[in-house]
Amino acid sequence: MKVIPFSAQAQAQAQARTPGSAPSSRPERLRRLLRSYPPLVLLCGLWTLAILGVALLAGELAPYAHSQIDLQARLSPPIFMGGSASHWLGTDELGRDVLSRLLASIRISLLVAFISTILSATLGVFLGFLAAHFRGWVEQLILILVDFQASMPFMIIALAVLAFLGNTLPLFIALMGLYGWERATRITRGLTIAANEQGYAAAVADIGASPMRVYLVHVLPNIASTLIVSVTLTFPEVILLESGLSFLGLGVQPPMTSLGNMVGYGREYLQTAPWLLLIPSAVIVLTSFSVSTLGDWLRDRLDPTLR
Amino acid sequence: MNTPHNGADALVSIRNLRVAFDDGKAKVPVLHGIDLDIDPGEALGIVGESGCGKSVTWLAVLGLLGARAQVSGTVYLRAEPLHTLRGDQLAPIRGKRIAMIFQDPSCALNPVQRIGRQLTEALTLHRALRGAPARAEALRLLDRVHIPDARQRLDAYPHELSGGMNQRVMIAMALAGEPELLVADEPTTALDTTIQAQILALLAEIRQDSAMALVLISHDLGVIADMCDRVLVMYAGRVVEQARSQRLFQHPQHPYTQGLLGALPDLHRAPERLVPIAGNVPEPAHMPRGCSFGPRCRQFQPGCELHAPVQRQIGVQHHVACHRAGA
Amino acid sequence: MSSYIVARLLRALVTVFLVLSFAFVILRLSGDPALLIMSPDVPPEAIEAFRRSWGLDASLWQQYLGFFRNLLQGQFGYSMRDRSPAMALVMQHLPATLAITLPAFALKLALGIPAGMFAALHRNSAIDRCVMGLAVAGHTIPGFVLGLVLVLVFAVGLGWLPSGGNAGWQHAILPVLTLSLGGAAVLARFTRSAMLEVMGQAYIRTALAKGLLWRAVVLRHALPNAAIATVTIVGFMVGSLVAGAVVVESVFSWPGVGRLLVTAVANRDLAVVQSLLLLVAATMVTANLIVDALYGWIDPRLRRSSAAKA
Amino acid sequence: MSALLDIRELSRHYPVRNSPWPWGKSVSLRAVDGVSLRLPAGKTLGLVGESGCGKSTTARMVLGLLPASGGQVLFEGQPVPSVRGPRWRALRQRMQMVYQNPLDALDRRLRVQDQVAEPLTIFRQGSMAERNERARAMMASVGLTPHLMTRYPHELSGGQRQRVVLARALILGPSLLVCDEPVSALDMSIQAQVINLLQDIQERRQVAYLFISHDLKVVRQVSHEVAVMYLGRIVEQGAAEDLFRRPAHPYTQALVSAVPSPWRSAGLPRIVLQGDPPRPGALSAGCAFHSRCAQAMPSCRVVRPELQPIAPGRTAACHLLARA
Amino acid sequence: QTDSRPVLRIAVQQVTNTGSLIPLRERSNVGSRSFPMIYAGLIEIDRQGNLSLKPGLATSWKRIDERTVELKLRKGVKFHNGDEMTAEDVAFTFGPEYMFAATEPRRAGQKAVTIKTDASAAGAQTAGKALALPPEVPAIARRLWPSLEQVKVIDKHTVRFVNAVPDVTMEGRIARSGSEIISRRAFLAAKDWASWSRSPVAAGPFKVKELRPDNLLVLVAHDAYYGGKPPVREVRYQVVPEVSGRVNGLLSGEYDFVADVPPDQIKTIEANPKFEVVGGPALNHRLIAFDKHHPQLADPRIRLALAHAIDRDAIVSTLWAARTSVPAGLQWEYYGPMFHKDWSVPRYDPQLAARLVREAGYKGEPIPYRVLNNYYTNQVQTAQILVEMWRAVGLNIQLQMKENWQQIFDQGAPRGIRDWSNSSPFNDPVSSIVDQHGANGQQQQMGEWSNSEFNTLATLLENATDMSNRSRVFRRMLEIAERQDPAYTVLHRSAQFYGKRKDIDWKWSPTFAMDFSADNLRMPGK
Ligand SMILES: Nc1ncnc2c1ncn2[C@@H]1O[C@H](COP(=O)(O)OP(=O)(O)OP(=O)(O)O)[C@@H](O)[C@H]1O
Ligand SMILES: Nc1ncnc2c1ncn2[C@@H]1O[C@H](COP(=O)(O)OP(=O)(O)OP(=O)(O)O)[C@@H](O)[C@H]1O
Ligand SMILES: [Mg+2]
Ligand SMILES: [Mg+2]
Repeated sequence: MKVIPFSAQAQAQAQARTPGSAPSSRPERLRRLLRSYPPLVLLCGLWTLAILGVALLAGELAPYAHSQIDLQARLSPPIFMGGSASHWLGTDELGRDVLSRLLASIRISLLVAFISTILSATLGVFLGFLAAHFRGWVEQLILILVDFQASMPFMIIALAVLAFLGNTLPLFIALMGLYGWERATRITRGLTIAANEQGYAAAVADIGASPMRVYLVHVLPNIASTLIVSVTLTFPEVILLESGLSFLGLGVQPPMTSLGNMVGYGREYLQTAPWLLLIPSAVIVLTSFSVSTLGDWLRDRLDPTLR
Repeated sequence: MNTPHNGADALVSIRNLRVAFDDGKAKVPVLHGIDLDIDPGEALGIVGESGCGKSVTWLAVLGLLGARAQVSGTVYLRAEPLHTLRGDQLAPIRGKRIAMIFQDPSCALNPVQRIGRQLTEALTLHRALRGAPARAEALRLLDRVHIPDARQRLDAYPHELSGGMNQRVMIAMALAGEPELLVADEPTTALDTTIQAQILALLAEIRQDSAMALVLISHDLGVIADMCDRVLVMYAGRVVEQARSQRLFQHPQHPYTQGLLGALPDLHRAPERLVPIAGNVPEPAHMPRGCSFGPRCRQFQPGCELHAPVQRQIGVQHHVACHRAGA
Repeated sequence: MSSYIVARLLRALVTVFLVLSFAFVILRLSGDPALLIMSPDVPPEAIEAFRRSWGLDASLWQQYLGFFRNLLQGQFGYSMRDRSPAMALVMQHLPATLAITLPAFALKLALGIPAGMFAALHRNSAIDRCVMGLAVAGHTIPGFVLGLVLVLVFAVGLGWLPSGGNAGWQHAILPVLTLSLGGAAVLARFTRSAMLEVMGQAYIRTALAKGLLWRAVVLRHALPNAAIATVTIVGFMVGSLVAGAVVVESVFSWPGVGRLLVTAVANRDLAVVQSLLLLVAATMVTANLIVDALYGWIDPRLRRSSAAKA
Repeated sequence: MSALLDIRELSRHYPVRNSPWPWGKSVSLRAVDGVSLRLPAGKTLGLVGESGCGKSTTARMVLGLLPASGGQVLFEGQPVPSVRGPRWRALRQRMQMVYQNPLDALDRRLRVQDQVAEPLTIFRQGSMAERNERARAMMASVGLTPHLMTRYPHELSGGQRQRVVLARALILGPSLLVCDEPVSALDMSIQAQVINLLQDIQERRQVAYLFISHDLKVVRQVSHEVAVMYLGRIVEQGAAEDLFRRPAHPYTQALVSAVPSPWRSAGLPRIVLQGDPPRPGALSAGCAFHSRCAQAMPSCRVVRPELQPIAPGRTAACHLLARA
Repeated sequence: QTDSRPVLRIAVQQVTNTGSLIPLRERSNVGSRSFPMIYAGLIEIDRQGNLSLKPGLATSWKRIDERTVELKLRKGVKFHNGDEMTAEDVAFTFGPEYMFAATEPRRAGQKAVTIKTDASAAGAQTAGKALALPPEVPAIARRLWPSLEQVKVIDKHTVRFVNAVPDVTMEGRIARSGSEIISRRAFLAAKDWASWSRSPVAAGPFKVKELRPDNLLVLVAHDAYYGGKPPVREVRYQVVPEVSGRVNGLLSGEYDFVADVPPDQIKTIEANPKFEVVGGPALNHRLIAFDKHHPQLADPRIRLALAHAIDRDAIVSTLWAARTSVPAGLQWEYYGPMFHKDWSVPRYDPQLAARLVREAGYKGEPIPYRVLNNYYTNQVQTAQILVEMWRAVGLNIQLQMKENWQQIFDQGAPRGIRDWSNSSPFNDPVSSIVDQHGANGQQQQMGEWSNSEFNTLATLLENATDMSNRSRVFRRMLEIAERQDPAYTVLHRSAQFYGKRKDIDWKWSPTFAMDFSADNLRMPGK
């Protein structure tokens, strides 16, 4: 059996080592930086920023007006499929510039998706907290609402809004804010009941903190990880749902355009003009992917025990 | 009994065990080269300040530290190298040859499985028992750790048992594999003295019956004194002193050991103000140069900060890592 | 015991009642079935006659009371479209839907949960990124795009599978695939998140220390503890077994309940919509009741907590 | 002298279900059963006993964190409310708690400094800067060095965490502090530091402590009075020194005899109790300890002994002693 | 002996909107596709030819007077159930039990007002052993035959259609859909109307085997069909709601035919040499209807400007791949003597349109344009093009997407423009301009438009028998409705396209019918 002399070697090593943690070398630092900010996360961050930039500057960036029709140039392919440079991403079935439409769509879809995702998450979390805090009949009532929302086809809810309130963009965003809250509520309720059983929340409440403070400052960050998953799932769902609802006469309507709309009208051209469907789909997938990746990364960052 | 440091026929022999954790910003060394040997059937006590690496040492031996820990050094179990084994290769060792009882029993048991199932799982694994025989054996183990009403407890969930009972279930589970070495990490902290006494008596009994070696980690010097043949004192990731227990408690040599014993309150003397060791435990990331106890040491003298002291033998089976001790 | 069951039943009943009432009011006020079912080119007097014959000219209130009175007598009414009994119509379509949603449901579980576990176990590795990337993509790609692409590849391109219709199990393969990929992705993401929470717990280390192999630890100890979040999501999926396949049904011309629902809503064919909603709500409510009961079964601690709060 | 804290016949029952099904019938578990205690200002009352005997439950009821099933808690002569209204909130500034498990009681996603300052934030005391200043000062006075203040709980050692919880409890300057196992996770040296700190604060500010611990040596070190609990009831009470020197109740005797010490005088026999305490839900009449008591008599099985004076300043609940 | 004839598989968007196979209830183009294969009429239209009338179940017909037509029935015609058709069946088909219930014909001197039906009366009339008709059926039937007094049985093979008022369109009406003959015995034996409506018994080339609404219609050959044994054993109409589903199904060989192919898919199908797309303009015009009560549209100049601003040829040549055409206003060539060759839709003239807009004093006030989501092929695209064209002449038209027809007609908010299409079910202007824009037509009933001179002329057109007089009246009506006080403007002819296997010999028909009878279908091989 191999016996290592105890003293000498250990001593030598102990001395060779500068006290405390060794100051990291350059590649070491780079490695750490890449660990905290993996390239994928950086890429996703960049993409999200780019998309947000596009959303802000859509008007300035677009080479054409998004509704400008050129029937003679309809369905011309994008430049990478052999099209001309006058329409980089080609044109649609009315000869409108796909790039310009894409820019306008990004602006409107992100507006809708971001705001309504936030609305739905807020509503869901709030109701989840309420249920977990009061239990009893309040909880039962909220669970009834959850089941109600889950069983009611969203089409009918949309019809309700359409029938009674009409269709304006703010109203539509509010309606989409009703999408997916039930999932957030159920998750929040479950996790909060569990959290309430744990010491930290009870401890702060016992110090005299208001329930508001307990839930927002302490419980919320602790249940955020699963919520983030739920919210990042809602995000693309809202974008796609919008396209479905625009067929009901709700939401973004021609001549205005949205990613969902482009995908919806592009589906019949999958074989003849695939770019009409694939380009907006790619934007949706990439953006959702970025948002989800950032969400997961944020989730890990929020958890100091995982760092 | 052989002397430490030759490790020739030791049951477990650890050499220069180092562990560092990567916290994402920097590598924080936690163990700075632990050497220790345990003979078959021996009871070794480990004491030391909280956070000095007592638990980490044994988690490292069993490969349970997770991906962010960087472990180096050698570990031999009866001359078999364990440090070369990775992941699942260690599984046949764990529980079967070296079993461990964790610090907090109520967190360490799976909350959603019945006690009986968790016990029989270990029995199936190590003794190939299944079905009714496994259940009978589980029952016997529970009886062995003096759990009253054992038959019913088999179907209980951990949260339905008191802390003391969970502690005993953990012990029963550790005993299921009939291990050669049992590492008990603070097995009695959460218990009152009467139950503590029961459990210690139980451990002693099992050692007698099966010649199992025991590593007992505890803050309670009384418990250590009661149970162990030999005591190891750790400070900041190093072993600073080891001796037979009587000798250690009577003639502590390292200033840290002396400080520990001096800080002990006494039940039978009129209370006086306690005397803690001055200063604070160094952070693992900012270890002082040289002797890590230096800044808190009453006997500090120039030279102590130059290099870390190595262990030297200063008496029969008594080793100290201090520049001044025995001088 | 009886009070427990009565309370749950009451909740279920109230939910179903709310669903039906809401749908009733909305369907009645948002469109005229006469105009929608008959083509708009039909003469007004025909529309008028249609309305009268279905009692659509009565006050909303009377219609509402009448609807529930009939319901209480077990009458679900008739489709205004083809005058067939509404519930029978729904039941006719149900097998087709279940024929794809049930296998898809199983596939979702079989794909999603292992994928999530796998990603969690290799957290932050390339494998994790790949699985999660696929999951996000799987969930984000619209169902009809996925369906169309599958058809183009497997039906038009390779000619291995039919492009639509339901005449045998081969026809179900592509719809089931389309349906399950998205759901599997959702499950994978939730499972990964829950597994990550669990893998750090002390009892995982205990299980390893026992000598269990890594795989056994994951399957026997981590998974059941991570099941709460997953079960919640699965509960919602059960609810969508009935009417959750609208897109897939139309892409693959699958004559199921989802399409029936869309047509019925578009036509404001009340009795059919209500029969369907009754079914959907009953499934959803039952699923959530089961999920609630499962919570206690999965995690015995939750039994105590509900008792302590009672 | 009127007591700062006066606990009268306090009890707490939990309904527990015997069957695994949510609709199973529940029985009542008497976690605390008629406990009466008095604690003068500036003094320490030690509370010891078996794990699970109701110490923590008592502590929570004392602070009004848990409604009592019976009895009353008077703080400065006023009943302590358990309804979380304005008066309850106002009382938080006078009475605080140090939790048994510090890791549990700290939010793992907040820096410890913010957690120490949190009571100030909650009661809107001072500006942001002032609060941080006071938190810093408080942490320094419990021996936490500045570099620890911006850390997260899991980045601290057990002893440091314990002191964070202590600092948080002390920052509002309470006059009653309930300490639930404040030192059990600490090594001897740090344990000594914390005990010294508590004693210093008591001297300076006249804080009263209700001190719960399994470590009798520590209890002896800090307490003026000690009460011994067994299964929800007080079985013995008296001045610390006296009680530990001459434990009267058989349970106390077992407790004291079992204290391990590195320097044990070999003569004292250790009483190792047999068996486990009965299940709290299934208590029979009679003395709760009889099943484990070496000296149990037939009457112990039937009649429950009441707490009675046995010597000046000492009470105990045992038939053996009552007869003596 | 097994039938070796092949099965024809057809993918369609829908087989019947109302779940029934009764022409009197299902009034959609969708129904017109398959109904002619189930039913046979007394007089048929030369569907694949010049749309002229030709003998059907009646071998000949002649006018007795302005109000009466006599028909000689074909002998030996077998219904699907094997019964022989007689004059009794014809009379029954046009009787109260199957068609009219208690409704009364409009008699001479009565004005063309909305004809009310009374549901309870309809029920009472048919009570007894006959089936209760859904009340909308008699209402529709009366629309088809507003003044039919009775069908008289002269002998077993002779019937007389007697009208209450003079009507030159009687032959056309006999030929139109809705006038098909059913078996009296089978109808009376049916369990209820609903089950009858799913498996009617008539005398067409195919009989109904199975109807699963929204999914499948299976017809089997009626070998005793008077026009000859159908060349296929079975026709399966599979509902495939998605365009891409139909196209892909055709390409992957699952269907022999697909219907409802939008023009942009033609390329996709024809990229494969085994398939081709046939079809073209149908008997239907796409048009834009105006609500003249809208404050801006009240001025006819604005409506005319709207009409002149549309570049119809651009739409036809791009969106429709030039496979349809712009008609000469709301009329069809098959009107024969009533057709005005020299008439045309307002020409594309943006300058003129802009001038009209200016003259009308229009200040850019928004005018709503309510649109359904592709209820008509290319509807949304066309609407967007139109809005741009109108913008170019200074008109601010606001597109509003709607979910259903009620929302289109909703009077709650100001109405402006909407999409519509008009068919011509028989060869006379009465079938379109009167039926749809006259006093009883949808546009006036919905309160969008009316014009007293136009209404007077409409009555005249219905009752007059002198063809040259009628022609003049029609011309004047066109002038009013398309130029002077525009009620609508015609965009283009609707087009129908079918994808099919090239090796199948088959001709499409502008009538929407897909004719699979022996005359028109030859399967390859064998
Ligand atoms: N997973 C980990 N990641 C980072 N640091 C760790 C981890 N586990 C332990 N440590 C650090 O390693 C050091 C030693 O921990 P260990 O658990 O061995 O202490 P201990 O001696 O058992 O103390 P105690 O008496 O409190 O149980 C501590 O400073 C601790 O903060
Ligand atoms: N929410 C609850 N529901 C049911 N039983 C409970 C609940 N909380 C505590 N108990 C029971 O009450 C009894 C007293 O618990 P308590 O926490 O007060 O014990 P303790 O004396 O503090 O024990 P330890 O020394 O282990 O901390 C125990 O038997 C416990 O199981
Ligand atoms: Mg430890
Ligand atoms: Mg406690």
